[in-house]
Amino acid sequence: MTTRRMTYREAVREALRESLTRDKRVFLMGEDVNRYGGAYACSLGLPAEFGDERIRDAPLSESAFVGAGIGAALGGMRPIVEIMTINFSLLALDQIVNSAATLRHMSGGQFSVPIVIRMATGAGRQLAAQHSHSLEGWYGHIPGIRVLAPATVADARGMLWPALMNPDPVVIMEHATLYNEEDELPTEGDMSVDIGKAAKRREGADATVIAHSACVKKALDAADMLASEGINCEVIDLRILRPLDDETIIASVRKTHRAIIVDEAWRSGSLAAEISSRITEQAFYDLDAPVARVCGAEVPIPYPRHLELAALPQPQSIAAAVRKAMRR
Amino acid sequence: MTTRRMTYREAVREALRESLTRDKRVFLMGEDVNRYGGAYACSLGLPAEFGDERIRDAPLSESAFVGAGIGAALGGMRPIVEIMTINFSLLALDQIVNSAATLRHMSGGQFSVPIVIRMATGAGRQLAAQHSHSLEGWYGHIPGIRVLAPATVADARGMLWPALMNPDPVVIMEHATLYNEEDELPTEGDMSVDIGKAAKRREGADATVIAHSACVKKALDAADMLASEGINCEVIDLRILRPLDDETIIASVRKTHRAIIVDEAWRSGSLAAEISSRITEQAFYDLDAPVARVCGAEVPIPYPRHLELAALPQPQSIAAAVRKAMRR
Amino acid sequence: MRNIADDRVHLTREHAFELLRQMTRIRRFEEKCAELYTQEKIRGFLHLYIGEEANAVGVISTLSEDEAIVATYREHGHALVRGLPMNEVMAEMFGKAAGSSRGRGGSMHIFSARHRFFGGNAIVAGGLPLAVGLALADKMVGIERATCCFFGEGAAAEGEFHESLNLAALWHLPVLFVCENNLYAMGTALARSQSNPSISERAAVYGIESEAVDGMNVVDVEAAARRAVHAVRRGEGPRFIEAMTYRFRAHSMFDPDLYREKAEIEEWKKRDPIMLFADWALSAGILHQDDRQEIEAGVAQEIDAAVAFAEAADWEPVEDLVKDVISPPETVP
Amino acid sequence: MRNIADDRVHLTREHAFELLRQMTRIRRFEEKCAELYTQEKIRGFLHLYIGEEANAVGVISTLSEDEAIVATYREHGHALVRGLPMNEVMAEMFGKAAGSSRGRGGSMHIFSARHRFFGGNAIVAGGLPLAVGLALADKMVGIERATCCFFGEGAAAEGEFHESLNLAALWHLPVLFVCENNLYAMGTALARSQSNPSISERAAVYGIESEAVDGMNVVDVEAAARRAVHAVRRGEGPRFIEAMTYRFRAHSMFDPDLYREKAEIEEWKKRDPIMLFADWALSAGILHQDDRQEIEAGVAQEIDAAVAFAEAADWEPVEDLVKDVISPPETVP
Ligand SMILES: Cc1ncc(C[n+]2csc(CCOP(=O)(O)OP(=O)(O)O)c2C)c(N)n1
Ligand SMILES: Cc1ncc(C[n+]2csc(CCOP(=O)(O)OP(=O)(O)O)c2C)c(N)n1
Ligand SMILES: [Mg+2]
Ligand SMILES: [Mg+2]
Repeated sequence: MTTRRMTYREAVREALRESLTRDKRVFLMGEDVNRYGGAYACSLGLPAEFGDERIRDAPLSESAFVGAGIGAALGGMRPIVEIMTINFSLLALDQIVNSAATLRHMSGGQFSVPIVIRMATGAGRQLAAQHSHSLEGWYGHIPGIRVLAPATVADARGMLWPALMNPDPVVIMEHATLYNEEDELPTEGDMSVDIGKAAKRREGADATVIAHSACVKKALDAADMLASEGINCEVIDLRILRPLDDETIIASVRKTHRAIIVDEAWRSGSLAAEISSRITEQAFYDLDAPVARVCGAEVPIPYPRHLELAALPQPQSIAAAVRKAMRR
Repeated sequence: MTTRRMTYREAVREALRESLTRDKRVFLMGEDVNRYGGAYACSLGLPAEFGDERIRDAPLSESAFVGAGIGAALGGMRPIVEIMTINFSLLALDQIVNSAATLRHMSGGQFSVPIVIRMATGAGRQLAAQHSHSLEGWYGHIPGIRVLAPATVADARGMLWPALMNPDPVVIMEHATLYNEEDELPTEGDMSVDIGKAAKRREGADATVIAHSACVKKALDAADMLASEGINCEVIDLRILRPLDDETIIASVRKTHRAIIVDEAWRSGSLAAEISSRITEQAFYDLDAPVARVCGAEVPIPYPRHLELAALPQPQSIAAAVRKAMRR
Repeated sequence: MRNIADDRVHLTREHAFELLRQMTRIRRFEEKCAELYTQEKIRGFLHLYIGEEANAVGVISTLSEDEAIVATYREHGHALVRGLPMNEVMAEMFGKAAGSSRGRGGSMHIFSARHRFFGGNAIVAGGLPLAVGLALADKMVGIERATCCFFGEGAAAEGEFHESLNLAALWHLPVLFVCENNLYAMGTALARSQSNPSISERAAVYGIESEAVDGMNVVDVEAAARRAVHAVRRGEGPRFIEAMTYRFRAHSMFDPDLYREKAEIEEWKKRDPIMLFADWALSAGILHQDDRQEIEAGVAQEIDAAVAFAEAADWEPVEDLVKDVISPPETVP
Repeated sequence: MRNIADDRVHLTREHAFELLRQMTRIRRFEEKCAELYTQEKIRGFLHLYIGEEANAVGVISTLSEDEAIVATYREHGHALVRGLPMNEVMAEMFGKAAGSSRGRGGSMHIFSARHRFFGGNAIVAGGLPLAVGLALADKMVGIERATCCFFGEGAAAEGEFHESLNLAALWHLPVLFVCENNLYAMGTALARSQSNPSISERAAVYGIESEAVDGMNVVDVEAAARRAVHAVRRGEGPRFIEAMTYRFRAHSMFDPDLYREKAEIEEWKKRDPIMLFADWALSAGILHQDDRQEIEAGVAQEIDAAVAFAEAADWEPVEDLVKDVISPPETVP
């Protein structure tokens, strides 16, 4: 199989191109997706291929254009709505929670809302308190939607099309620090991935480290560090934040007897808390150590580099938590 | 000590009256607080005492009037902003998260935002999917704010004044099913309560049931049922949802060795998950059974009574979870 | 549906009969609902439309069957005029599985996919973006039809009103916005909530052609709607109608209605849209006293049947509690 | 501060000197920042104000010291004119503890309580409700002063614009809204984002007296601001100024600026507010060539000092990471 190297950004762009090509009902809508090319340049070049109607610049009005996406989905389209970052999605939460996530049930199953909402998320770029949120846990709390977090180039490439074909609203969280990551992808064939299962990114027997999005790489780095100390971590990439793939998580914890959850979000009320409780509920008697969490500090992310680094999980802090669980 | 009987609603009203009387900087602002008397009649009669300026009807514009409350707090006032229900607070989350909760830190500690935001919350009144949210867990995730959940008439009466005197933004969640609850309160004296500690509402040795808001009563009812079976539950009322009072929770679990958390919210990503993880982290070796959760079903709350009842924790389901933890 | 290519209202006997019949259906249906509410057959919130019937009837009678409607929690009237069977609507009010939303929604969330009736939105102004999106879908696909969005004047203070009107105007979308200005948002009078109380003036500033109309006069409403909907269909972009109306009842069954003068209500009741239209049609000789009786009798029968239907209908089994939260697994790739 | 009771702009030599000096300070400061950004001394987002200086200078020179200012992420200029020491602003850009927000905020979040400078808001339109609230506080307490709120034309599409203007007008609050219309919101041209591109027309519909002004002409801006701010102080309610301006640089340092023609930028550069004003003041004999040199020399010195200060300043200790998230325990009841 031949492969080619591409960035996460290029993978997103290619996934957009594929979707726009395969299905006439698909269009991309959001702030600066057209003339600017997308705040993270994901849609750069697409207007020339697909025109202004299908690569649709929206005014600064998150609630209305997300709601319009929901309406368009009700009307038979397959909109991809880009919210520039998760920080601004606060302005659209009413539409997401009270319309997109709720319409199917509230109507007794009559309506589907096949919208995909993409947003850049996370901290790590010194953008300070209002531009560094990790609210994945909030989204993971909402029944009626599916939440995806592609951590790899392959997932960035392969999650969009199945998300669009899913009849329910799907939120895709793209961590802003990942866009420049590179990887090899096959040159040909169907790039679609399963949007139901977590992935084992590393096999190990001693402890299970569970992470998602940008933290997966940090977990893998920690696992590398620990390997040299004789500790073999299994690393699980959640991939799907709602519904969580309990099976993969629990099977791994049953094997390793230790779980460390890594989550960039503020610790209290994070997604990590949910995973921790599920492990306790489902594998309590398999545990050799309390489930541990390595989370973001509970602070609006500060601007300076050293403070931002300290506020976020790092390979060192992950490794330390694993060692503690191993009583080393 | 003489006492008098009053409802939770009257307690809120009296607390409002006290605050407006004690401090000229206090005013109440929100939809229908004046002419209508408040959607839950909490401010009925207050306009005659305090005038239209201080009992201020706001247009339907949650983002702007919550933001205006934040601005007024920055400008030296002590606003109480009423958001009619938590459901509509989705429209104001940007102001709450990105301004109220963040300004102190983002400005390097220069500003305080002494605002109190009250909102009715919860399900149980057959108001269906868009009017039955329990998003306390979301609020509990935000650093920079304090979140209170008065479950008793005394707390409804006593939390407002200390909340106003707290220099940080405080969110008070009033469960809509509690307004008609009655209790005896002292006729005289300072009604203020500690807004830092959870409360033990019932002593017991066999299991700790942790609840907040409207679920406290359900937990107590379950405890009554179980008492007749020889199971003695300790019931903790969280009272403060952020910051959580770990000390009280952990001390109780250390004593009973079993914890059952009751939370009306959707199970995944609920506040209950946070409490469960904390217990695991801090009292793992004291546990005789996995920490259990009794939560809301993961469904936009349906309208019919039988389905709504089934969607929410009930004394029966709480008791069942306790029995399970006791291996009965 | 009858020919609607013409801008003028043709008050044939048939049409007048239908207008009166529809208004009467809404009125009697809701009176019944109020009664059922006190019997605790209907629970939760119940927002009556009594006094405002001319708006739903006038506007919806100009729409073709496939033109989408988005409404609010005060939508029973709109649902009935749109053609949802009264049985289904009543069963929904009861929360029965035979209801138009399988009972999940109740009074505030009446939906019908086959009638392109998109509810039933209980978040004030929450429906406007949806209507914009439905119209966007039509425009992108090239279907020439209008999407009609109803909301109250209180909604015009919300940010979503502003954002949605801008989107619709900017993109020349085929939306007909209908603001039912009943002067109150719960207990808040218009003048106490909006610096410029003319909603149509405010809509016009986005470049949307706007018109204020007497919402107590069904013929006026229909005429305005007809002009507007034709323009929308012709691709002239969105239109805006502000219908000046009044609710005779309290905001909801919980509302003690303390914020307005009884005299004000009585004054408006003199302009009862049903009475006004019936009197006029009778005096103009278009309808006869018999017609009124025929209508009332027919409506009474329909309502009795609907109540019986709703009473007899089944509850959803409790085992199905979490059904229809997401789509069934077999439909997911 | 000088007497500001008068509506007219008095272009004394001193005042002209000060206007030019302030504009020059901003320009040179930001040019330096751009340089420091490429050196990675300044990180994150950096939004330059170059080309728009006449607005901050013209407006803020009419405000008294205790009149609050709310601005956006493009606020370095506003902070400097308001009187925040350049040392503190530069240290903030570096993220140092001596910065105006102890380094926590960086370029987008400059705050100063003692200057009543309320930032530094990086959520588009997020500052408008805050300004409304600050004005509400003043009005309730009976202090007669204005609160001044700056934002871009892109913000005018957001719901918060609409909601805030309505509140301010409805409650007759002493707010001066200043929309800096630089024709682009990131890469989106005004005409592609707003159905009615006249922001002042849209403000007027709320009943707010509004004026569009040449934002490249500092004297025009000051004159308009002076009229407006006096009206606001007199209790006439809010005023709105739309300043027509242009940013010469990209939106932020990340922006490749592909969405507009180079020729358009060049055209606007001919209307450089500093050049225009300096040329005019020189030709009118109000200022002399020496003044310009004096200004440039003084500004260069101030900037050098600020950079040295920022370089030498300390980082916050990492142990203080979670400081100032909530108030210290001793202040909590
Ligand atoms: C966003 C939001 N805020 C508040 C409410 C509570 N509420 C329900 S109806 C209503 C009044 C709405 O008035 P209007 O838009 O004029 O419609 P009307 O009820 O008069 O038909 C209010 C405040 C709500 N449902 N949604
Ligand atoms: C609510 C929100 N949406 C999107 C953004 C991203 N963003 C930052 S600045 C900007 C453009 C704002 O344009 P305008 O209001 O005209 O101000 P200008 O940058 O031109 O000064 C955008 C889209 C944001 N910060 N906040
Ligand atoms: Mg109304
Ligand atoms: Mg701009």
